[in-house]
Amino acid sequence: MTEISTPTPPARTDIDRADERLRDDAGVRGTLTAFTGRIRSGDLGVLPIIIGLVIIWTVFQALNPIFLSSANLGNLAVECVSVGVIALGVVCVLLVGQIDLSVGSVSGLSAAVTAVTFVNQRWPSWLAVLAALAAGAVIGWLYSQLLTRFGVPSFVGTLAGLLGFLGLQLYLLGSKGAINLPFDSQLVFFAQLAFVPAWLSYVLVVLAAAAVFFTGLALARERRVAKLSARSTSLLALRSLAVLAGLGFAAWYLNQSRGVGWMFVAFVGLVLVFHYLLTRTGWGRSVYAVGGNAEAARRTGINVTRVYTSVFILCSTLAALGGVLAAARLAAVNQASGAGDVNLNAIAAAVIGGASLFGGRGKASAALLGIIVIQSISSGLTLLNLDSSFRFMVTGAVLAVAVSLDSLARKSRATHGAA
Amino acid sequence: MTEISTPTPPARTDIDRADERLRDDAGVRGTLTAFTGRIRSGDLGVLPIIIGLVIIWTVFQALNPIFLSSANLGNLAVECVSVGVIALGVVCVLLVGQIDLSVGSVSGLSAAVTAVTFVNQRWPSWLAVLAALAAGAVIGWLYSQLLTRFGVPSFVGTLAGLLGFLGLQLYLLGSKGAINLPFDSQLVFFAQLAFVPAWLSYVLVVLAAAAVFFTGLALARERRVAKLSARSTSLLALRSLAVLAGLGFAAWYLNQSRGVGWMFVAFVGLVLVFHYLLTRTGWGRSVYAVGGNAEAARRTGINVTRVYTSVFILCSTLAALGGVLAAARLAAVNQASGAGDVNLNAIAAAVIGGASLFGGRGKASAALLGIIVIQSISSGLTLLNLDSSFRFMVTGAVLAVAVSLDSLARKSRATHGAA
Amino acid sequence: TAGSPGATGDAAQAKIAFLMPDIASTRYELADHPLFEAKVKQLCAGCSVIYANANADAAQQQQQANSALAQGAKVIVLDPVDSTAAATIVNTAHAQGATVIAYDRPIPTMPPDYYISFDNEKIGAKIAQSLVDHLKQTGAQGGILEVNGSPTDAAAGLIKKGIHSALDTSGIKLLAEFDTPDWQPAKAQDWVSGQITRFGTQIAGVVAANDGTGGGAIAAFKAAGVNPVPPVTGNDAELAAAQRIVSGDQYNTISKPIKIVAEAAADIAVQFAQGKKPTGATTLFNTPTQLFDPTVVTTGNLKQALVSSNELKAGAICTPQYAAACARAGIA
Amino acid sequence: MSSITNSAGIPDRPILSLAGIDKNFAAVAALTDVHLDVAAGRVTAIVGDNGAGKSTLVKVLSGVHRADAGTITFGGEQVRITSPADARRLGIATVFQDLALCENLNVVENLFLGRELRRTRLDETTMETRSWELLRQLSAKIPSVRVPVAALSGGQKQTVAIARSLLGDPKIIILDEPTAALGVAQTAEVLNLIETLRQRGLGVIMVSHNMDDVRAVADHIAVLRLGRNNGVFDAATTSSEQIVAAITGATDNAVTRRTARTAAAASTNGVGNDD
Amino acid sequence: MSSITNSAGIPDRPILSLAGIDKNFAAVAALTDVHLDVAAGRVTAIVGDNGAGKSTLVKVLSGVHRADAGTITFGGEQVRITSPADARRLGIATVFQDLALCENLNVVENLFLGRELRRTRLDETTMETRSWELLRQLSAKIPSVRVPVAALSGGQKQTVAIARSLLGDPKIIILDEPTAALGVAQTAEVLNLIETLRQRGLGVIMVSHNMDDVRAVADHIAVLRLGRNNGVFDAATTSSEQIVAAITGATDNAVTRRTARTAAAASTNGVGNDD
Ligand SMILES: Nc1ncnc2c1ncn2[C@@H]1O[C@H](COP(=O)(O)OP(=O)(O)OP(=O)(O)O)[C@@H](O)[C@H]1O
Ligand SMILES: Nc1ncnc2c1ncn2[C@@H]1O[C@H](COP(=O)(O)OP(=O)(O)OP(=O)(O)O)[C@@H](O)[C@H]1O
Ligand SMILES: [Mg+2]
Ligand SMILES: [Mg+2]
Repeated sequence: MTEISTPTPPARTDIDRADERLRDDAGVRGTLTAFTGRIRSGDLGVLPIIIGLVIIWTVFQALNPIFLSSANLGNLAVECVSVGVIALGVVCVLLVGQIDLSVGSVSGLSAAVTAVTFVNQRWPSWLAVLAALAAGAVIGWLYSQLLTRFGVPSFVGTLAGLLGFLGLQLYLLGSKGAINLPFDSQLVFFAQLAFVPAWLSYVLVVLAAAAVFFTGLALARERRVAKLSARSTSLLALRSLAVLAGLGFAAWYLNQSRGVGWMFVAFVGLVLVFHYLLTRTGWGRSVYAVGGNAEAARRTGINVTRVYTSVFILCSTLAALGGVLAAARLAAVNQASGAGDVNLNAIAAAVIGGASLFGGRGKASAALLGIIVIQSISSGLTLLNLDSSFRFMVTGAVLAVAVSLDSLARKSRATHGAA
Repeated sequence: MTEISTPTPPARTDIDRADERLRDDAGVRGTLTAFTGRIRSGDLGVLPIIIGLVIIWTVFQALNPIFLSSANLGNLAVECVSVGVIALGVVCVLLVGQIDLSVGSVSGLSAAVTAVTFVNQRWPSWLAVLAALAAGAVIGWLYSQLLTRFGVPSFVGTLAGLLGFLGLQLYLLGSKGAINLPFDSQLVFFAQLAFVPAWLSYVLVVLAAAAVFFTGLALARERRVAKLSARSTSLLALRSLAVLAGLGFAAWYLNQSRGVGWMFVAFVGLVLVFHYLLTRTGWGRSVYAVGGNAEAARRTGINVTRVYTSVFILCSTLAALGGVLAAARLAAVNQASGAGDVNLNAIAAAVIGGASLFGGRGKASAALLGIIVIQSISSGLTLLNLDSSFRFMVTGAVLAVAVSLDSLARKSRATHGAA
Repeated sequence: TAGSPGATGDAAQAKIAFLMPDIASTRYELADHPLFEAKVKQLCAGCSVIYANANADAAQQQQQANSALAQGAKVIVLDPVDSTAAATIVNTAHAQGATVIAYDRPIPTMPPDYYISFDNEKIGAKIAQSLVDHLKQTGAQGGILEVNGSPTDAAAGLIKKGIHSALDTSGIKLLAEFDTPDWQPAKAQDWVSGQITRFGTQIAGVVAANDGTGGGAIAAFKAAGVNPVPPVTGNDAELAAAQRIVSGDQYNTISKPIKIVAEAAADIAVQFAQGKKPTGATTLFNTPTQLFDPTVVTTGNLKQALVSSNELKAGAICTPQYAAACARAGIA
Repeated sequence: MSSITNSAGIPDRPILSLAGIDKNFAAVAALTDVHLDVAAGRVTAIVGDNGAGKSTLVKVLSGVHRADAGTITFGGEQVRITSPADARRLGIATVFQDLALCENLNVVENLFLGRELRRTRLDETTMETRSWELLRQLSAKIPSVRVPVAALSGGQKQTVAIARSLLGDPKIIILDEPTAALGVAQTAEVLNLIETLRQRGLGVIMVSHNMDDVRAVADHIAVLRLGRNNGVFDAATTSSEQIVAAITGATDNAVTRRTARTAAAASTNGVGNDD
Repeated sequence: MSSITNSAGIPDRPILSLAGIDKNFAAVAALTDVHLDVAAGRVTAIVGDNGAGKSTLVKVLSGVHRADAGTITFGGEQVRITSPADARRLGIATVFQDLALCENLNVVENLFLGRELRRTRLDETTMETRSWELLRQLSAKIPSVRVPVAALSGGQKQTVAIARSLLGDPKIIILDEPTAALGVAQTAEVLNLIETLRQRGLGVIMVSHNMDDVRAVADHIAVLRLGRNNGVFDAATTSSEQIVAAITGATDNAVTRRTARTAAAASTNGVGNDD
């Protein structure tokens, strides 16, 4: 190990690379060295979960060659969305060290609100969706009040909500029990049949790669001016080429059947927006701060109450959005909307994706990765003719194995002292 | 406030009361002063949750005079037991800062094991129950391995178990689907029809009060010898008289109908055993230490792995026991055993009773208090003819209000700086 | 040409999806699926069956249907979790040139190609009517408790509707009713326990919407020390329920001729797969329909309805525990 | 640069003044009837035994705890400080004894927490540059500002906490044992810094157990004992022994006994412990 | 009582000896090829700048971190210390810089954590009595031992951590900045304590930034700089200036500059800062 950091390092000029105890990580070669170093010390980021995914995909493909077919992956992508959107909200709540057990009920309630206003009251669809989102926002506000004003732990407060809003959903749906959303409505079309045209998908891929390259370039230039270390242009080009190739291949493959669903594209867009909010704004910073150490955050003058409030409102609103999307995809709302394992899947997706239940750790992308893992297992098992009993057992086993991989990596990082 | 702690306090001799900044809390009067002081500073212990209970009980009694009838309270007590036992295990897991989402599945699986071995394989009932408990223990051991060896967060590990063991339960019940436990078996008799004879219940009450008095007395003597402050004998007598009166009245009232179920007595006994284990043994101490700061516990040389292992084994075994008791009470095992809200109710009972999801805080009695709150709400609503929708809404609302009370008190304590 | 859809070789290799709604009732996995698959294999050796169970989740059922279509299923036999939401599945399947057979529950808003069932509403009506008749016959005093299925289960709603249709006109008082969350027997037990303290001896009988909740109701009476237990109904003809009926703890259950219906469904499905267009006996909800009648089972007809029809084995019912009762009921 | 020049230029009227502060924790009376005056351009040291209530007083001032009784006057007006945000609005910046850093955030994030540059699109580059400037000024030996604070050594964390209090534009800086974990060089820099702050006319409150540091920079020394005032001393005219006596409540204390003993040992055995 | 009497009676062979210790955290090399010898009946001080790697070295010794390379010899045999339990078995007791107390447990519970008396039916009375004895010995000003440690002041917590290391029967005691948060009286008592431990023949490692404390009790002073050894000095024959120079890596450093400046200011303005 000592050969990497030599006692007399080469001359360095960057302010942030001046300490002589640091290994030299600049340039393409340095990046590679740093990367192997990180692997050795167990700091792998999303790598293990992606390896877990690859293993899940390989095994299922071996068991049933339809699994990796373009059509099935296309379905998989769209089926991720509604719970994925909910999981995104759950990530935010977990980040501040709280939990929301009621996302399932809230999604069901918001679906009911949409259906009742849109179908029964004949409101325009945008207004119906807005009403549902507003209901979600109000619910989130209520939770935040319970937490900040009365000090009710969010576990209990949202448990009460879980029951209460399920009741409200049943009440709204009333004696009918189920309401169909018309197939010819925009909402249902968007969720079931709207696919990105092939040419547009390639345009989007190129735009994404370009964006990666140019924002990286701008940042590197800014940092170089400030005499800070910066990624080299060749590295940036390499990275954006990788993005281009990866996304391009994915788009091409999915375009072999019906293409990429707009709903999935919208979901990825939402994840990016939240990534931005969480990493590049003062609000996001305060979210992490409150989750890491609420008392320390309070002492720096952060309005902790406001942070909790915003996060709970966001989470419930996203849950409502997820509920609306689920309803649109199903083209129906019933008493079971949002019931069953929506709750658990949404929270599990966030946790599997790497959000910590103890707050302060996790990323927006956790929702995306986590839900893809869960949906892949579910979709893969659907392709095998298994009895329910085996289906449950296999799901449990696959989940345990997939997450063990990820966790082993994290654990090795912990024993290397980088908690 | 200053009049309580005078600058020149009376002469003190006890080692632990020597600091002049301390208020004088000795004797009956001092205890009262200390008590009002604690109320003012918001440190109320179980008081708020008991006030919450009283309010719930009053309201339901006003709505339906059968609620507080001896027969209904007798039912209520017995209905608490199976989920209460599970909640006791959940308290332990929460104390070390972990969670077990699979207690419902494990209870269902253990019920299935009991039924299959007892009814189909014709094992003696004690052996069948033992097999079920053993299955629980093995499951707990598995979870602890996932956590300590692979570093899988217990949320995900037990989520995998939740699914896997549900599958195993379905598989075991197999072609039968549902299995009756014979009504004339000891197991079912114990859970359904075994009541403490009236005379014995009074004997037990007197024994309990005497035990409270004499252990208190022995401790006080020991402390006085060691020159530490001790409770006065009159205070101890007062306390044990209160126990005598309280328990005596409860026993008398329940004896107006069928009396106190043995199952409930056994549950309370189990809670006391766990109270002892958690507060008076080195193991219990290490449980709190690991929950409070696992790294600090590790640094003192505590075998953290072993603590996790023991706790997970205990929790799953108790879940198995709870499943057996639920099966015995229903006199049947089916695919729905352990499903539904068993999980959530068990965890919620622990949290409502005051166990913290972040570890290190909570008592064995949390399970008892929490499950009584939950069962009271459910039983009270049973007596009202409500639509499902309203039933859910009212449950949620009552839960929120009852816990708000408790939390408000805790919160006031926090603002007084005694976190 | 090889591989092109519609070739005759394709019909002989057809894939048929069999999508069941939940595991709350044991029958789908234990009876419907194996019976259906066996019959399909018998009729068309090269055909294969894609089986999935949606675990009471309409969205999951939709995913399963999509997956079946992605695997190239020509025919989907669908027992919808939610009759309303199943419209999407019919829609999607038709768009991809597949046929849909509604099984067990109808799909009124988007007619499928065929409907084959016994009717849940009728089940409710029949068990309730059987109890009412029994109470009138024995001259029992008091009212009835109604234990319904899950409030979030559409099938439970149909049964509930049927029960009310029989009870509301019977003149017997409905003391209280309860929607059992998730069909949980333990919840039913807790609720009935409460009603026993509330109404005491006024309870003349209990209509329970399935055997599990019925068993819960019986356990509640036993635990309350009520003897004899008032008549309690059930539904599904589970083994455990048959045993309780034999021992006199449960009053009735209902036997759905699953074998007949499953095999009929297999027959129709294979016909569709081979490009035929079978016609129904009647038309319901604009769908060609074939309906079968469920039979109420009590001690009186248990042997004939369950044992003789091979639905349950006498040996399975008559474990040593129930041997004496079996002898009394005349089952070997 | 000397302390006289600047302290002479600024009138000695208190900008912050506490009177009759009480604070109880359950059965413990942490502060009883405490008074304190802080003047602009002056360094007020608070000293006292462990558990004397120094940090509690600091927390009352910075809005972390609310006093049970007593008044706070700031700039001549009576104010209520009910939250850290209040204190921040008044221009009171605090370095807490337990540092109060978010261990999951990195150094830059902690430094600018709650006062990020360009809050809707964070200006990370400028923040990083300014962080390096600040840390260099304090002689901090931090290899990278992009590691979570959890990975820093005790002294590095303390430097971060001190650096944070300098951002913003405080009128009063409260330092609760700021040099406890610092190395010799860093301590020297912090003492220099305190003198610079005094010269700029800020009011500085410093809590410390180190008599050398206290006497090096303090103008006044307020002693707390068991939660009560035990005298305010003029740093220039009071000896360390007097202050230690006020802290411990006795002229015969552990410190004097130890000094006497080691002196006696040295006189019988020579000066160093030459083994 | 003097240091000479006892140190003369015990041979100066190291009971603990580290050689070639490396420890990396991700991109930072915290320790590189570090050597250290600890003798029984001797106090070895480890000094160094912030982030020099002192605490990392302590953690390697106490089994908290595993070294990436290097050997540890204890009592003449090479040993592997892979967990704190291993260290405890060897008789190494440590006071960590971050104290490592369980804040939710009270003082008695923390003191006896992992070594409770009568583990199946805890002997709370004896434990409480012994706790008071220990704390009194350290002059701790703790009003009640039955409050959670979270409610203690910084110095009170540190006293508890020190007291804990004395329970059990250690052969080597490692103190990582033990007096950082302590009051003057408590510091004096801890220094006395260290001398007593030395006299009893224990090996003591003390990490500290306070040159006075180090020179008061240490026999040898090992300097770490940027994760490497930077010399071992004999405490009796080395001046503070020499050590500070070794710590900072230069004879012209913040400390000397500050001293020069204040001296200059004092000579132009009189001795005290008389305002
Ligand atoms: N949150 C709290 N809850 C209960 N008691 C507390 C709390 N905070 C402080 N105390 C008590 O108040 C007293 C004063 O504590 P404080 O932290 O102010 O002492 P300090 O003077 O800063 O001591 P040190 O020099 O050790 O930092 C102590 O006895 C302590 O136990
Ligand atoms: N867990 C960790 N992860 C990553 N880096 C760490 C970790 N612990 C320490 N370091 C780094 O190792 C270096 C040495 O830290 P260490 O705590 O040993 O310093 P120290 O000499 O004790 O300093 P101080 O005097 O401030 O306590 C520091 O640069 C620190 O950032
Ligand atoms: Mg302090
Ligand atoms: Mg250190």
